[in-house]
Amino acid sequence: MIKEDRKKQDLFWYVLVAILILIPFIPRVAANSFTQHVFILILLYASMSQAWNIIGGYCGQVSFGHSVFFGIGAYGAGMAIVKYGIVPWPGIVIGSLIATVVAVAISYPCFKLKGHYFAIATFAIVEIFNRLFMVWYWLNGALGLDYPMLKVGWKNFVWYKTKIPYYYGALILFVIIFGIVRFIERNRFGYYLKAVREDQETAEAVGINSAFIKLAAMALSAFLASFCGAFFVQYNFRVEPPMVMSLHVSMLFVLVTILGGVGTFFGPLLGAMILIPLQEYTRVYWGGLGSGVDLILFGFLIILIMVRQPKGIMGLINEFQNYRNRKRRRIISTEAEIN
Amino acid sequence: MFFQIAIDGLLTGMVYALVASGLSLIWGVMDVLNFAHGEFLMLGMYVSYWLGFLMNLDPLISWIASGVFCFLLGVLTYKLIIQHTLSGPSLSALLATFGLSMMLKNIALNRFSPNFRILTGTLLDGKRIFLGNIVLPLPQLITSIFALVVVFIIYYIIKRTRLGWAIQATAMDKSAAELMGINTEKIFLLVFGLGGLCVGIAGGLLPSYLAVHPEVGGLFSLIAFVCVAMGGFGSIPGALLAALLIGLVEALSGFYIAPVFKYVAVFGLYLLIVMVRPKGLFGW
Amino acid sequence: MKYGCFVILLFQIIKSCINIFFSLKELFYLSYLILPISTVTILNYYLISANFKLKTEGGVRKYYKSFYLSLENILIFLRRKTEVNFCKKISVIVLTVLLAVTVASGAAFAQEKVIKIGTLFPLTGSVALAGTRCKAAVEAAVEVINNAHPEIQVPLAGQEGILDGYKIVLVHADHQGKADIAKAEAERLFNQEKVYSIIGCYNSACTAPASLVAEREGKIFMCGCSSSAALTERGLEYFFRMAPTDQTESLEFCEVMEWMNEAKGANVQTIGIIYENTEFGKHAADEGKAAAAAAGFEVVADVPFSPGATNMNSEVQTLKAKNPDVVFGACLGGDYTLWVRTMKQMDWLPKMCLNYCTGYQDPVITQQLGDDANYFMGGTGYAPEFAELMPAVAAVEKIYEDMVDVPFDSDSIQEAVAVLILAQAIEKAGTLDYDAVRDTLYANEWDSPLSMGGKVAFVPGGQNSKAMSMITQLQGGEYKRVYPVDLATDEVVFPMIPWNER
Amino acid sequence: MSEPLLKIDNINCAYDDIPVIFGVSFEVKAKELVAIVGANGAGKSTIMKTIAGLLHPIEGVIRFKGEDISRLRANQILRKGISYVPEGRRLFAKLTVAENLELGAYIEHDRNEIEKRKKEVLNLFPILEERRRQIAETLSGGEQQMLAIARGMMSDPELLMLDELSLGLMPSLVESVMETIVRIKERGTTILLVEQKVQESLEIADRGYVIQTGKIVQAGSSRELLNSDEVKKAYLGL
Amino acid sequence: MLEVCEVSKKFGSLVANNKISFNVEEGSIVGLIGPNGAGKTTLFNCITGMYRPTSGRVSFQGIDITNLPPYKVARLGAVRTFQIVHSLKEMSVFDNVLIGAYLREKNTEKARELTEQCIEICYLKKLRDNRAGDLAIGLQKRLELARALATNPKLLMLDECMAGLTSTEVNESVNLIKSLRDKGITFLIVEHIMEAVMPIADKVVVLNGGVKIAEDSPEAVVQDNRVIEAYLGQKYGKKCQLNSKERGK
Repeated sequence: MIKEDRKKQDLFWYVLVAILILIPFIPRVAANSFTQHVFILILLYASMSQAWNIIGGYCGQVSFGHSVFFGIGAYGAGMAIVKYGIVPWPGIVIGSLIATVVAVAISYPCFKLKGHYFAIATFAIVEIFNRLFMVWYWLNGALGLDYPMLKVGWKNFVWYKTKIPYYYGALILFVIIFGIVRFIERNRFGYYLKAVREDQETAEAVGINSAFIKLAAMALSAFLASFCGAFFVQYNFRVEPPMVMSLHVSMLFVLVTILGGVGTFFGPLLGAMILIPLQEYTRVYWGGLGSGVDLILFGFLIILIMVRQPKGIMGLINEFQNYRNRKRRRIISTEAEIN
Repeated sequence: MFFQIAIDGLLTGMVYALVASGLSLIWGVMDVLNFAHGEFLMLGMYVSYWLGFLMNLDPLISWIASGVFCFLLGVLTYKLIIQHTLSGPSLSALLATFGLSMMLKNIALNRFSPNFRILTGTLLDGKRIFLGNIVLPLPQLITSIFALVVVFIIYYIIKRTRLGWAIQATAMDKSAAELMGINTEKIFLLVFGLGGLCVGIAGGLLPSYLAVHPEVGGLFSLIAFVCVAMGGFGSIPGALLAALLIGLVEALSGFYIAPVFKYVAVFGLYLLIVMVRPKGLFGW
Repeated sequence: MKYGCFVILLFQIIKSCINIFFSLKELFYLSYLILPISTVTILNYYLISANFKLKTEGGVRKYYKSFYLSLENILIFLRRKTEVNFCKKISVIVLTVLLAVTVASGAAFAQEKVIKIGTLFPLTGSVALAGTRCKAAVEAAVEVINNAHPEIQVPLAGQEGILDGYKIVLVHADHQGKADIAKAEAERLFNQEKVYSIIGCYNSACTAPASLVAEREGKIFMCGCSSSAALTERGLEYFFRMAPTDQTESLEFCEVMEWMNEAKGANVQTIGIIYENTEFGKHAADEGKAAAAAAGFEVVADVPFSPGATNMNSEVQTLKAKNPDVVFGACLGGDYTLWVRTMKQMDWLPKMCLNYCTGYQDPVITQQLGDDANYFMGGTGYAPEFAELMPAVAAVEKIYEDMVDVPFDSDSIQEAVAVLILAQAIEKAGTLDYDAVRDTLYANEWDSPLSMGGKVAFVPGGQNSKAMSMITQLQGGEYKRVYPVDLATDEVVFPMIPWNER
Repeated sequence: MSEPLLKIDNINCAYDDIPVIFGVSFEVKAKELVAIVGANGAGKSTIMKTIAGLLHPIEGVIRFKGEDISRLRANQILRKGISYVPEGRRLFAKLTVAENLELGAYIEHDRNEIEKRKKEVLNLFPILEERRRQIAETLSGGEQQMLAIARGMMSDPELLMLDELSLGLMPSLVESVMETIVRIKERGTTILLVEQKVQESLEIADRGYVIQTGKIVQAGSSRELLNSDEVKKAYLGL
Repeated sequence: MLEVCEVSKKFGSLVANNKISFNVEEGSIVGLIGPNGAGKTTLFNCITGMYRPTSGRVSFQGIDITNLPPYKVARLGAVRTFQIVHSLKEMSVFDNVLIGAYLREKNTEKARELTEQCIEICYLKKLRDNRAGDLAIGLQKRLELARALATNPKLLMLDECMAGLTSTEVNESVNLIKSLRDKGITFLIVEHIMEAVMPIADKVVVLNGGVKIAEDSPEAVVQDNRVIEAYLGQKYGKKCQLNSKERGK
């Protein structure tokens, strides 16, 4: 039965990717750059949250520090283009490697901490990095790095008039990250992550090197996160610490995942599908009025969803499945009684 | 100079302590990170400001009103939001309070406009005490004394009264506490209210020297988080000590290293401390 | 019947999915969309007593009205019993999803002769105050252009609209002080709302990516008061900025110091700079340092601080310890008052204090700080006390004051200038063609009674070469002009009067 | 025959929609010691939790002294005079012994009454008297169990429900715990006991119920049960 | 197979284990008994590497494991269960066991097969898709056993895995342990239930107050006065003696 379920879920995943590839061909979307923008953000935040999900969801280490890795990736691309005037790719690679090293270096001591202590420690790390980057002269400090006008194309990964290539770029990112997580989830590493999340002592007792598993998860997560950061800066032509490396940015990744369902494969996607359009469209409709009506609404809707569905969207779906199963089970139990 | 700076730091630390002790209480008992804590502070400050502005009440009196207001706000928050999220994973309460903080911040923006406001001509306005070389600004001094008293009262309630034991019991084992006849719902409600009360009192006193605007709570709540974690969750004396330490480090590093690094030093201090004591200064 | 509600919702989902791709508008009128909105609205209205209520803008009122009308529908929806809890839950999710997927339709305007102009300001977030004022300034200017105001001595005020009856319609957007949002909103304004041009963005950090969007679209971006000098050094063709830059102001500050040394024997040598550690503050400080170095002054204290500070003790202590003669300040809003008050507590003042266009020139600062605000100086592009220099402003200011209850400050007035100049250029070019309007903008020197000096002209890159500001000093709660000498009304008070002698 | 103290009528219970208890009815008379025995996962603790108000039955009625208590919350039920000593002790680990006892009498507000009860209870458990100031988690397993019972006694209940007292205790301690239960019963408190140690618990009980997969399969006096073949085979391993 | 040599563990001033030494021979079942707080669990933690002993040495199959972290000990083949159940609550029974199986089988399909076997051995087949946290405590203990088995251990250390079982269930478990022993797994068992330990143990080690007070065959241990006084109690001691005599006959 499990195998059947797995196949069904995978089928769903393939269909989803196929649909996403086709989306820009829908005339309505193709004509509307804002809709494209929303789709790009959905894919980007879904990928980013999935990267967070590896460590925060599957491994259970709630980190508010992922904007640091996001930011380092962004700065990698930004520095390559603005300071060195070359294509962003070497910067992205170097950035992601640095992000991985930084992730391992800061989380090695932090993993001694448990629960909220770890969360607050990552808070502190974001704030420290934010403030350091704000005054780091080499990185232009608070001034940020502004992209000059570049030649359009995949070489620079920059487009000005169209967003379709960005969409496919985000889609590639999405497929890669979700694919990696799918692969992990099905294999030994994924199960080990879950074991560490549920109970570290037990994990150690059955021969899992929990410290290594956590570090590996963090490194992978940071590595993937930095790619998302690089994409983000390529998309926005500007990088500055508050934009990529603040608590607010970190919170968004966490929020998306919680909303969708922590530690589930489709959770980040569902969360991004709800939260990002919510954020963008409330702003579009009511942002112009000023006086924060859009953010009041945004906050209110977040509260509403959480109060009604504390377990996230995946919780709702599980509930629905249980509801169906229960019916089935009820039939089984009555049969048993007759026998 | 050193003493002047140290004293400034300690005075700031007291205010942090007051804000943090409320948070610590909520966190310790319910395991809920209240992201809207800074916004409670902001609303408390507005209450005090408006009372001062419209009715000429001095912050020295209107802290009562803002305390009560934030108490009710806390109670309402629990009733309408937190209560429902407790059935989910602990992160969902965090998400809900994040939404709440966004909402409160922007309601304030909407209603009161983004203007920054400060009370002038209050009793303590600009008054200072000179101790030799050292200047003690009276508003800060009074606020710190208040902070100490309130923190002490809360600590006394928790440690020495039956109600306090009931709160501790609820924190340790909710269903066992219920079996003792403790109405844990009421305790939660009360704890959230008390958390609001602490921060409301702080908010009531602050407008005498700090400008009120919708964004004022942000940094305060961040520092309060660090205070609570540094002191050890649920430990009021821990939060007090941590807050004083943070105030001191903030002031000294701001002066002797560079002002821009003062929060780097504060957060670095936190990391350093939890590396040595993974459960905070007074953690279990 | 149990699933009735569910089925209906399902139907609505399908319907809305179709709607997304085909016809979008009626989605917006789906009654239950209003549920969360009206809840917030009601909450909003009753939460805090109307005493504190500021003047609500007309637009918001209109929205409120439509919400109440649909209230009845919502009640009917709410009364429908959902027997399965699950259905209730899903309905909430569906509500939010529907809200989320509703695609912007853009208000259609019945008038044909309309020029849409987008405004892009930080209406929320930490600099919301300035953003709100800038937005109101733009609205005031548009009011002047659209309707006949013969009493106002401003170009285009006498006639209705431009280009024989074209009216300007504003589309407002909020970038929350974040660069990525500014870029996204600029794109939306151009592509979705089809605005002709954008006025914005206050924060230089947001102006940079947003103006790039305009440049690529080949559309005009008018910038009022973003002060980063780098903006006009990028060689953009469709970018115009009205206000003087930090660079201009820094040079002016040094000029004042030199003048003081010569004329008054002030003997100021050392400079301390205190600034918020953001794009704006950092930029101002960099320019200040460069100008000071060029003029031969020594910068002894360089004090950045985190905006939204809880206290500024160590910042002021650092200044006090270094004891510079002059302090350059770049602190916004609440930070400015905190800074002044902390200086008072620490019982320290420099001999002279010069501020960039910041908290210093906020019209309410004297209310907030009382006497403590006095004797500070700063660059000012406009203050109500300049009435005799700029007689035409008062009438426009009245319209503006009706909206935000304060007079113009030197930032917001530049945004009004931006709209007026753009409208004048369109009028003069006689066409809406972007290149023609751009060329016209470059080719002429514009009359601008709202600018100090009364003229606006652009140099390549888009900087207004006629932009100027004056050095003022707050004395007795009023901005007194003290420099340049030929326009000065009052003597500068030097050094600043110590706290205990006030 | 008078009304039984506790009467449970055909209750069904479920954890998160998974049914656990199917139509269980039984009763406890005043001053009786009743044992409920059964295998692991049979639903014994669920019944206890339901009576104590931590869970609510889906169907059925629980009557205490003739009053329906099936919808009350745990703290209200305690006020009616039912005290539940939960499985796994559930002490307040960071509080002292005295504070734990104090909390046991939380519903009582009269200071003298509390002191009186404390004295009584400490008489019953002299070992706790020595350790009044000690933090609960530093007590040994047996002492903790004593404290848990003592805490349950502090509210002066008419009905004391004890759940899995012997779990994880060494044999000699099991013995002394059982003796304590007998002593409490002699004071006049009605006791409802849930145990895995079938032999030991039935030896001290007046009556017993055997529960299997959520249903009562056998009832009777403890002697009858001890001698019944089914019980012997299923639970005593004989 | 397992040599515990003069192991001491101190927590501050509290001495939890004081110079305890004993050996576990390959293929035997060793019972470890003693009053609550005698230091049995602490000793377990020292052996498996959860704690680092203050002094002394532990070796397993000739390898010094005193300072190895727990996961390395487990990889060597010495696997434990916990007194307080540590099941992975949010995961299904199957996944719980699968985690153990992955230790020896990197290949997912093979690991799944191994898991199925272990589940069947421990009578958990019916519950394989249930959430582990939903199971009753006794079943969770059995689940822990299954998970430990799936790691294909050489030495299995069970910490009170039969607490809360009725006598009949205890008998079942005892039979299970016996059959596993016959397959070549060595056992070290902490247990309060004498019915479980006495019939199967080849050797019983008795701890009291952190000190080893007896190490002998079960029959001999129940005769020991010190053991009766410290642990079994008079009544129970007699019963055990009777039981063992019966068995002797």
